[in-house]
This record gives sequence, structure tokens and C-alpha cells, in this order.
Amino acid sequence: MTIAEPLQVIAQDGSTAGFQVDLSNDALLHCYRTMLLVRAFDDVCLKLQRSGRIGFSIPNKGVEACQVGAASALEKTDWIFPSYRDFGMALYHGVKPVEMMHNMFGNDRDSARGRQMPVHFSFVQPIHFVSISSPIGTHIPQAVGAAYAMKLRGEKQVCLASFGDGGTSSLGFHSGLNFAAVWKAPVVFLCQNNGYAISCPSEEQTASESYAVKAKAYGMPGVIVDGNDLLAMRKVVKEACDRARAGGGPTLVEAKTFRMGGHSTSDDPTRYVPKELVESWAKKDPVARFERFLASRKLWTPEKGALLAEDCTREITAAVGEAEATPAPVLESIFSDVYATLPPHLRRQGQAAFDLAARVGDAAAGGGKFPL
Amino acid sequence: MTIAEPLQVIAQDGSTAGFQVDLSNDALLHCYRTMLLVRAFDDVCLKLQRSGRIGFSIPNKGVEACQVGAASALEKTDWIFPSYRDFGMALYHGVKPVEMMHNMFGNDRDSARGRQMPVHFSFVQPIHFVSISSPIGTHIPQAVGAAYAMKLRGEKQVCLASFGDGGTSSLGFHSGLNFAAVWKAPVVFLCQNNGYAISCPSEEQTASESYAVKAKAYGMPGVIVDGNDLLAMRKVVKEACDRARAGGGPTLVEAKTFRMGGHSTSDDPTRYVPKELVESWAKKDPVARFERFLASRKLWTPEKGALLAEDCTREITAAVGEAEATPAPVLESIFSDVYATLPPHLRRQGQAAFDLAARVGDAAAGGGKFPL
Amino acid sequence: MPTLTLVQAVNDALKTAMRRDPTVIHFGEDVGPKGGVFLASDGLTKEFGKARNFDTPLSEDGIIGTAIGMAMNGLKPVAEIQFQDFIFPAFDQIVSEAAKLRYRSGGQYTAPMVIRTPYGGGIRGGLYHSQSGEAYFCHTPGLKVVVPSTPEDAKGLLLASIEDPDPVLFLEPKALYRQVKGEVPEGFYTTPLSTLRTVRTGKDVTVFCYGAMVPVCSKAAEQAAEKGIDCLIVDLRTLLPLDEEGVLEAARQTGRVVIVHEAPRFCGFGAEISAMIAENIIEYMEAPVARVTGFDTPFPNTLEHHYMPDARRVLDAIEHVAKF
Amino acid sequence: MPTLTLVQAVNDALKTAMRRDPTVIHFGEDVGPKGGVFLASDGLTKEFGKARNFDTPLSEDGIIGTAIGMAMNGLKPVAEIQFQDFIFPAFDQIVSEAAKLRYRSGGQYTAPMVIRTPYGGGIRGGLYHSQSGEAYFCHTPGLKVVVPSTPEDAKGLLLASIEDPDPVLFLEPKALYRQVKGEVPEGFYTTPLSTLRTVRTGKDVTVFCYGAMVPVCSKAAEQAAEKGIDCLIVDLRTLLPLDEEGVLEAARQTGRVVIVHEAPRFCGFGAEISAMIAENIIEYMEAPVARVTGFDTPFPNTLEHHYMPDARRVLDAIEHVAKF
Ligand SMILES: Cc1ncc(C[n+]2csc(CCOP(=O)(O)OP(=O)(O)O)c2C)c(N)n1
Ligand SMILES: Cc1ncc(C[n+]2csc(CCOP(=O)(O)OP(=O)(O)O)c2C)c(N)n1
Ligand SMILES: [Mg+2]
Ligand SMILES: [Mg+2]
Repeated sequence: MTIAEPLQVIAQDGSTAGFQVDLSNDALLHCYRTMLLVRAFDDVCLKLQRSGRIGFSIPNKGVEACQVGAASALEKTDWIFPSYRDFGMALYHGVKPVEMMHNMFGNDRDSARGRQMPVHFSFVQPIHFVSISSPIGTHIPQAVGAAYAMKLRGEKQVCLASFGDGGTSSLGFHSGLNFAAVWKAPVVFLCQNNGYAISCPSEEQTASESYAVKAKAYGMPGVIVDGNDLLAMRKVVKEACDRARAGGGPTLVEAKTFRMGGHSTSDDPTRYVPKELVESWAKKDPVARFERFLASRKLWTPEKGALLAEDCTREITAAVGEAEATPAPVLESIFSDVYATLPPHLRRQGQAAFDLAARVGDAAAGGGKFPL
Repeated sequence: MTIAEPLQVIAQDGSTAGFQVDLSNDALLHCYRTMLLVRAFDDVCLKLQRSGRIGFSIPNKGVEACQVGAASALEKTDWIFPSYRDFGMALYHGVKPVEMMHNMFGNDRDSARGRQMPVHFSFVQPIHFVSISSPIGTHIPQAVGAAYAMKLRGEKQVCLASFGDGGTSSLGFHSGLNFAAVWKAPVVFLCQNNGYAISCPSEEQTASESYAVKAKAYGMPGVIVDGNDLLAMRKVVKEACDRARAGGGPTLVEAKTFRMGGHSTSDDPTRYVPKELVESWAKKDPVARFERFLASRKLWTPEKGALLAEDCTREITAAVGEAEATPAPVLESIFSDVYATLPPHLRRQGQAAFDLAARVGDAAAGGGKFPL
Repeated sequence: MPTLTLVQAVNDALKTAMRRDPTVIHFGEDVGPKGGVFLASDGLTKEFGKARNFDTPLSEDGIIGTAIGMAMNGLKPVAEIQFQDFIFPAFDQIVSEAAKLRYRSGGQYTAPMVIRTPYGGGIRGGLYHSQSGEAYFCHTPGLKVVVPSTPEDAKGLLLASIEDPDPVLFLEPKALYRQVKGEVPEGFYTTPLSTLRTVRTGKDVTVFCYGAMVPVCSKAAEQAAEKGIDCLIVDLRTLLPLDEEGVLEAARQTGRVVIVHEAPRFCGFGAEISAMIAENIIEYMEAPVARVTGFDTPFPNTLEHHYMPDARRVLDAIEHVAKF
Repeated sequence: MPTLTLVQAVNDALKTAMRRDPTVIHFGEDVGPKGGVFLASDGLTKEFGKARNFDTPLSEDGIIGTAIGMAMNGLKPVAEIQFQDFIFPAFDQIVSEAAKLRYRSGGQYTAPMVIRTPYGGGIRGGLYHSQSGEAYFCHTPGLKVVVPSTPEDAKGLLLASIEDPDPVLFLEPKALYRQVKGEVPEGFYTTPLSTLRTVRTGKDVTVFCYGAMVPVCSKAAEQAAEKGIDCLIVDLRTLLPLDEEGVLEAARQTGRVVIVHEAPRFCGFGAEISAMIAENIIEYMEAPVARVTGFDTPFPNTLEHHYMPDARRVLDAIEHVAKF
């Protein structure tokens, strides 16, 4: 069932030609606001990074519909195994921007207590948004294992495993999709094909005719969808979820989109992305397209949009204020969570580190007795 | 160009329905004799193992045509990256059985000097038959790298990478096929689908409709061929080689065959292979089929076949005599070939081992001064 | 108490765990109808069904990757890697993922799971069926590494590993699978991780060992006793987290130490024991700290009996440090 | 002589090698038009074309696997792994294949190749962009492991590694990429592998270090000198095969030893140095053999300056062993 032409629901002019929209107006506006929130998060983080207040961030301009459309197809009881670019999925499901901002600043209220780089989020509430890991593709078989547990218990949940075009070359892609298909595990594999893996264009990543066709190697359906079309994303992912919940096994979804910015704040895409390519994709901006769709339903005007965007920026800015004012993790955070309980050798190393810090009067080490 | 029905040239009755055979009678008989040699090698090794004279061997009954047909499509300047079941390819190209028998006994004339388990052969003459490694699939990207070197130098050679159905799940399969297709490297990937990976049947190995279809994931042609049909094997592998030599890139060939014995001499297949399955494949024996083909060309009679088989057994038995009489490697063989030159710490360790052996009068250590 | 071989004790532990806890599942290559290449999982599919004991495709990355996901989501996976030599395709999943999951998520996600795998030489397996890779894993914070040497410990430590909230690599000395037999309590019990076992008390030389080297060291100690050298033998059992206090205490008791393992010497586990001693109690040492180990070469086949430490080599080292 | 940063020296070495030997090729993720994430391969595609410097798909297994095949068949591949943290998907290819190929084929097939990869902390990279995995590789017979700490050595050692007939893991201290500058000879030269570099002579305490820890130890030694402690600093440069004689000689000179590395302590490289001393020259030691290392935890992000040994911690250890 590989579809050669990407599935599209919202035409570039915003019309949907008789498509049965299955979301309320409020829900549509929630999707829209989430995309604006992602954009605001991006903008603010870029400025923070440029001014040295945070070390790193990952731009999402261009891929917002992909994330939000996919997320909208999930239930709160489902699990997301995200890539580092997917925080829009968490925002959609109600994770507060400030929770993320704690991570961006690596402070003590970060769920990972400042151990991870920025954008490596982890949440268990209000949805399982599994701790992001830098090594590409490792989370793919993990999603399959979590889905196997769901299936064994007879739960009707699914796992969404999201990764990039580059991720399809990883080991985890191969083992994950293979195991999932053999086990008929309830997983949806979402390949966000944004044109590049850092600087590597798709034609140097694979010689296959598409990413979706790789599904054939594993005996599962593969679908191509317009990743800049929120409703098409939702439709395709929802169908895959439904099939998975019904015991029909996994699906590979390829979402065709484009990363409008650099790979990260450390990257200079002008070294490798042709200008014309960026320009051509600029015309397909997923947010503008969704705005035209909303306008066609009288849910949007430029003024309303601007107000909402301001509101989002305010929310993000407030999050920055709170996160930046939160202290760094204390020294103890280096030693905890390695094991469920602190083994003696780590207690000794922690104590020594604490003693030394205390002796040389190191404020960052946190006051008082070594707490573990 | 995936072919749903395995390509067949020799019908079960030995007829070839107008197929243009591109081998001389001598060459056909060489193919036949090689298959008998494989069978004799198998039989003799099984007896050696059962009587405790060697530790291990890998039966090939049922897959002889696969190996020999594929090998016959190669030139001496091509490289073979074999799996542990492929020694028929080496025999076809003129490696002497005694060279192999030295490995089976792990003696000092073994090319690996008794460091590897039996059936882990390595030859550079008369064809590159690359050192067999136990970890499954690792040789697949290696074949691609060697082929890249051929291509860079403008040579018209190819690499044949051979592996089993289980091997398609390995990491090396995924990275190897992907790199090969992107680079258009001159490689032929031969998947010998013999029904099982040790005890794991194909339906638990993959949910895909075939192994050949996995080629689609990499954007290369995939072909299915009857692996018990020597001429079909030759034809398909030769076409793939021709395409590779002409710059057309890699091909994945799936040869459908069946492993009539256990996985190895350590295995008891009755625990997991249904009897009826073995019986159904017994009727498709590749050697008998080739004999019927030869008979149809007046090249074979039962008497001729029996004489040739005896001759093969004699050759293998002679090899056993020579190999068994060859001494075990000397102690020095543990320490050499770790690096191009012996580093001081290995010299010290070797000297200590030698001194101790000498002190306790250990004959196996070999006489004289530690030679490195 | 029944008398079992080590591999039977492993099998017994798996059955015991799966009977008492329905979330325990066991999988790997050829562990289903075949029962595992060493028969460690013999009978599991029959008793617990295919959903709880099953064969996987040939991918160690897939085996460990899916095990991590199962562990995150409420199961207790016990994954078999057919030979420790074949664990390396899963190295990334083990070292980057299982070991770091709790840390990187601040405890929100964890990977309580067990990886069982036969390790070591002695079966004429050559380069790829004989390796002892414990040091690779012991250098990885977040993992636990356990190595039994008796049937009773094999069962008790495996059950403790399955109960443990952290990922455990359980290395089974394949040379001992059928070589050692012993009484094994029936039903459920655990042998606590991170505790040492005193195999033999002695006052002259302390020998640290684990896994298949334990019987080798015991034999060497008997021979040493004939020569008037009295050895204390310590079976480390859990290599990470190691009972460091116990190790230092045992080393201090004699002031003369021999460390024995099959793995190559350079950056092997023995180096850590030695370094620990040099760092903390060097002033108690009356002799060099000796290591008897595999050589710094790949594992050979025909000459494996020269490669693996035997009683002869261990005795030589015991005499060396005793007489120093 | 031009003054170059360490990463410029790497770039210069690559260009020098590729100019003199057409079989040298360089590849990895993003090493083409982008020039590598640290610009180590800047300009290579331009000068040598896409066939000799190119981007690969995102698979470290593929990168190293193909490199081995190229090396077998007459090329001299230099493969970049973008961060050492991402080398683990290729662990099997490195440890099972590259390291053992010569041995298992009796020298019929070999893998003369170089794996370049930035390692270590100092760039706020957290768990997965900061690790120092040298011990994993040093426990692997058949490999060579090289770590430069100056621009001159970076070029000389990289050229020597490319000339070497065995597989070499070349670990580049990313913290020093732009932090250190120095004069670098033009054109081709090699710095022999398995030789030590004396960074500073001294008679009281011997400090062993490598990579990014070398400047840290130098700073500590200056501070120690102010307190009247005279340190001998040895940059190990090649960790495997190590110049063991040279290490023992340097340790004996002072009888007091501090070993410094970023990697976790347990089963880290420092343990081997310590064990070597305890095994061979314990009677010359006048103090415990101290290790200053990363903690036995994953690598944190915000607090990396506490995790990584700094002059403060090294000085503390120097004083400890000096006063013992
Ligand atoms: C195993 C591994 N190798 C290399 C890297 C470095 N790296 C980080 S992101 C990236 C590209 C990923 O591309 P893609 O999967 O297309 O995702 P995108 O960033 O485009 O969303 C690379 C190579 C890594 N994180 N993990
Ligand atoms: C990485 C790895 N995992 C496991 C094994 C153990 N093993 C040896 S052969 C084999 C099955 C291989 O099956 P297949 O690829 O179908 O080849 P066949 O033996 O059928 O020719 C397994 C699992 C191994 N050698 N390497
Ligand atoms: Mg991408
Ligand atoms: Mg098979």
C-alpha cells in the first residue's frame, strides 16, 4: 500500500475539497497554537543561544505540522519515542514550556537534572515522552519492546517512534522495524524526511525510491504523506494507530518536509543547502498553510494570528525567566540516578568531590553536607 | 525487477527446455565434481567429528548447487566474502582440500595457524576467499569497501558477499546494502535462504514476502532463484556480476534452498525441523538434479557418478591423512600476527609462556628458543 | 536438595522466576524449541508459552533494544546473547542506552533487565566463541556485572539479578556449564549482588578470581598447600559494583595478591583490582601484585589450553609472590 | 613554521597524506561539503574530489565495515566518527573484525586503516558528546590507540598512524581543537607511535596523562612547583601498544605517581598503569599510586567542570602523594 504521491489534505490555498475534518474548532486552534508555540520556542532559544545564555538548540522551522499533526493522532496513554526535533509533540500533549526550558538551561528542575544537552527532554506526564538520547536510531527497537509489553498485556495502546531520514540508515531502524513486523507489535514508525541529515542530502543517504518503500523489506505497510500538511499527517498517523490497536501490526510513515533552518545552532547550512531549495520550500510553510485552512473556516485572521503568536512568545519568555532563575543542579546530581541506590564507590567519589569543593570554597557545588 | 517465482533452468527431470548452456562439457563436469567434493568433505568431516578427531564441522548437504553455481559465475580476479557454509566456492576455484583440512585440524599449516575454529577458512590463492569470521553479517559492508576500491581503481572486478537468511537481520546487511547502492559499488549480495538460521525458521526471521524484496529498501534489483539449480544460480549471479562490472551497481540475489542436515555437528535439527519438510526437500536434491541434467547430455551414468564420488572421497581422505599428521602450531603462533611486528609486551608474555612451558616440559609448546 | 550442573541451575532459576512473576520473559536466538544452544532454556516454551519464551531474528541490537523498551514499560526481560562474543552488535544499546537511561531521565525511565550470556574459553571455540569481555562492561557506569562459578550461586545470583532494579549483565562460564555440579536449593532464593564468596581461607597469599577461573585457582591452591603455601581464595561474583572494601580487606590479610582472569591482561579487570590495592593499601603489600591472565592476543583455538590460565600458571604466580 | 591549532594540524596532516599517497581516502558523516562538524576535513573535497573525501550514510557500522574492506583491498582509509560517543554501533566491526583480521587469517588479510574521532569533555556536550572511551579499545589486542595533545604531535602521529600497517584508533581531544596552538612543521613527517613525550622534567612526583589532560596537568605542575613540588609530566601519546618500559622508568624516577584521565575510573586506562607499577616496581613506590579521573557515572552536562579532572584536583593528588 505504498503511495507514490504524498497524501495531501490541505491544498496550498487552504482548501480541503470535501475532506471530513475530525477535529473540533477548539482542537484545530490547539493544533495551531502548538505550532506557534514551537516557533516561539525556536525563536527565543535561538536568541538565547546567540547571546550565550544557553549552549545549543535545535530549530524546527518548517516541520511543525509534521510533529503536531502526528501528535494529535495519539491518546494520552500512548507512548512517544521522539527524536530531538520532536518537542512539538510534547507541547501538543500539554507539557509546559517551562519544563522544557529547565532542560535548555540544564538547571536543577530539569527532569534530567542538567545531565543532558539542551533539547534532550524526558517526560512521563501528561504523556510518556521518552527520554531523548543523542545516538541516532537506538530508540526505535526500544519503542518496539515497549509496544510488545502493551500487546502482551492486551492493552490497546501504541508507541510512536519518530526519527529522521538519516535515522533510516541506523542499526536501530533495521532491527526495530524487523522485530516489530515479526511480532506484529503496535508501533507507528514516523520518518520525518526533512531533506537532510545534518549536511547529508537524501540521495547520499539512500538509493531507494523513497523512505516509505523500505517498509517492504519488513513486510509492513509504508505510506508517504505531505509533512507540511497537519491534517494529512493526522489522518495517516491515525490510520496507522488504528491498525496497530486492532492487532494489525506496525506501519512506516514517511512525512515529506523540509528543515528551513540549520541542523542546530552550531550549524551553517549555507555550506551545503542550495538557496533555491530553501526558497522553494519557504512557499510551502506549514503554519501559513494551516492559517489559510483556518481562515477558510473563519477561525483565523492576521490579527488573531499575531495576537496568538505574541501570547506564545510571552509564555516562552516567562518560562525563560523562571528557568534562568532556577539554580544549577547540586554536586550530588552527578552521582545520583546512576543506580537505583548509590553504591559505596560512588558514595566515596561523591564525598571526595564534595570535600574538595568545600575546601576550595566552590559555590557551584551546593552548600551543606554531601547529601547522599 | 523482483521475480516472484524463483528462476529455474533445470527442471526436476533434468531437462533445460532450450536454455543456452554457456559451459563446456568439461566445465559442467568440474561443477559436478565440485559438488561431489563438497559432499565427500561433509561426510568425512562428520565422521571425524563423531569420532572426536576434529571438534566441529558445518554440513552442506542440499546447498551444493547454490555455492558451486554462484562460484562458477566469478572470475579468479573477483573476491569472495563467504559465510562459513561456502567452502564449495573455494573448491570450485581450485583451493586444495588439504588446505582446508589443515584448518579442520587447526594445525600449523592451517592458514590461520589453528587460531580459528574449523570451517573458518582463509585463502588468497587461486582466488580471494576472504577469511571467514563467525560474527554474522560483518563481512557484508567489508565486501562493499573492497568493491569501492575496485571501482576507484577502475578495475572490472566484483565482490560476492554471501550470507544466510538469518544474515539479513544483521547490522552488516543493512549498512552494507545501503552503502553499496549509494556508491553503486560492484557487489553481488547472495542470500542463501536455506529455511533456517540455526533453529529459527524464516517466518520468525522476517515478515517480508521474500528476502529478495528487501532489495527495494536500498534501491537495487532483487532476484529470486532456485538455489538447487546450479545453472539458474550461475545465470542469475552472472547477470548480476555483468551489471556490476558495467557500473550498474549491486544486486541482491535470494537463492531458495534447504539445509538438509543440522546447522552444525553440534546441532540436533529434529528438535525444530518438521520431518515432512526435510522429506519434501529431499526430492529436490541439487546433485541428483544436476546428474539428471548431465545424463540428458550423455555426460553421466550411475557408474560414472559412483567412480567420481569415490575419487572425491579418496582425495578428501588423503587430505585427512596429511592434515592429521601435521603437527599442532607452536606456542609462538599465539603471539604472532596480532600486529605486523611483535610489540614488546607480547614478546614478554610470549617469553614467559615459553619459559613456563619449557620448565614444566610441555611438548606442545614446541622446542627451542622462543622464536619471536 | 537436588544436585544440578551449572547450566541446569540457570534453567532452574529461569523457571523459578517465570513461575513467580508473570512479567518475566525470556528471549534470544534459538532459545525457543531448540532450548538454547546450551539448553539453558530447555522446556521454557513448553511451560510458559511462546509469548514468554521465544526466538528472535538474528540481531543482538534488536534483542537488547527491544528488551530495554520492555523493561521501560513494566516487563522484566531476560535476554540471552548466544555467545558473549556476539554481544558487540548490541554494545551501543547496552553502553549508551541501558546503562544511561536512569541517569539521563532523572529516574523517570529505567531499564531493569538481565542479559544472560555464556562467556569464556574451554570449548575449543577459537576467536569468536571463547571471549571474556567483562572489562568492556565494567568500565560502564550504570551497569551491573555478575559472574557465578557454582550452580548454587548461578541460581541465586540470577534470581537476584532478575529482581534488581538496574540492568545486569550475567556472564555464565560456559566451561563450567556441565563441568561443575552441586546442590541447589529448590524454589526461590537470592544470593545478594555485590558480595564476595570466600572459597578457601588462607594466610599466605590472597587469590582473586571469578567464573571458570575459580576451580582452576582452587586446584592451584591445593598444589600450593602441598608446598606449604596457604591461599585465601576469593570469588568476586559481582564485578560491578564490586565490594571494594571486601577486596581490600582480603588483600590486606595476606599482603600478597594474585589476580586471575581469562581475558587479556591489558586494561583487563585485574588491573582495577591491582590499582585499587596500589591506591589504598600499598603499604600493606609485601610483594608485587601479580596477574595471571589470558595473553594480549585474540583467543586462539588449538592452543587454547596455553592461552587460558591453568593451575600450573596460577601456582607459578602464587609461588612468585609467596617467595618474594 | 606555521602556527596551527590542533584541528588545523589534523587538517594539514590529512592533506599531506592525501597529496603524497593516492590510496589515502577520507570519509564519514558530514566530512564533505560541510568539512566535518569541527572542520577537520575543510577543503578536502575541493582539493581531492568527491571520490577521495565524502559523506556517508548515517551508519558507523557501515563506515568502519567498508573501511575494513577498502583496507583489505589496497586503499588507506581514514574514517571519521563524528563523536567518539557514536562509535559504539561500529564496536563489533572494530573489535571483532579490524582488530582480529590479521590474526585470524595468518596475515593473509590485514586492515591498515585509521579511525579518527573527537573524544572527551569540555564543550558542554553532556552524556553523548563528551565521552572518553579509550579503555574499551585498549583492552582489544590488534588495535593501536593514539591520543595527541599538541598540534605538532597531532600531525606527526596522524601521519604515522596512516603509515602504520595495523588499524589505529586516533582519538582527538576536542577540548583542545582550538584551545592549543603551536608550531607545526610543513610537509610530511611522522612522530613514531609507542613513544612517550616528556612534557616537563621533575624529581618529586611523576604524572602520567594524555590528550586534553596534558595542559591540565601542566597547570597543576606549575602550581605544585610554587609549593615546592617538582613534577615529571609524561604525555603517553600512544596508549596501545604502550611504551611500558618508558612508563616504568618514569615512575621509578620519583617513586610517586599520579595518573590522570577524563574517563571513568573503574577499569579505566589508569588502572593498567597502576597495575603495571604494582606488578613490576612496587618496591620503588614511596606512596600510593593515585588516580585522578572522571567519576564512575555517565558524563553530566551542566556540572562537567566538576566531572572532568581540573588542575585543582590534580594538584590535590600531587600533594597527597608528595607528602605521603
Ligand atoms: C549514531 C549517531 N551517529 C551520528 C550522530 C550525529 N548526528 C546527530 S543528528 C545527525 C543527523 C540526523 O539526521 P536525520 O535522522 O535526518 O534527522 P534530522 O536532524 O534531519 O531531523 C547526526 C549524523 C548521532 N547523533 N548518532
Ligand atoms: C552476530 C552473531 N550472532 C549470533 C551468532 C550465532 N549463529 C551462528 S550461525 C547462526 C545462524 C545463521 O543463520 P543463516 O544466516 O540463515 O545462515 P545458515 O547457517 O543457515 O547458512 C547464528 C545465530 C553469530 N555467529 N553471530
Ligand atoms: Mg533529516
Ligand atoms: Mg539459513
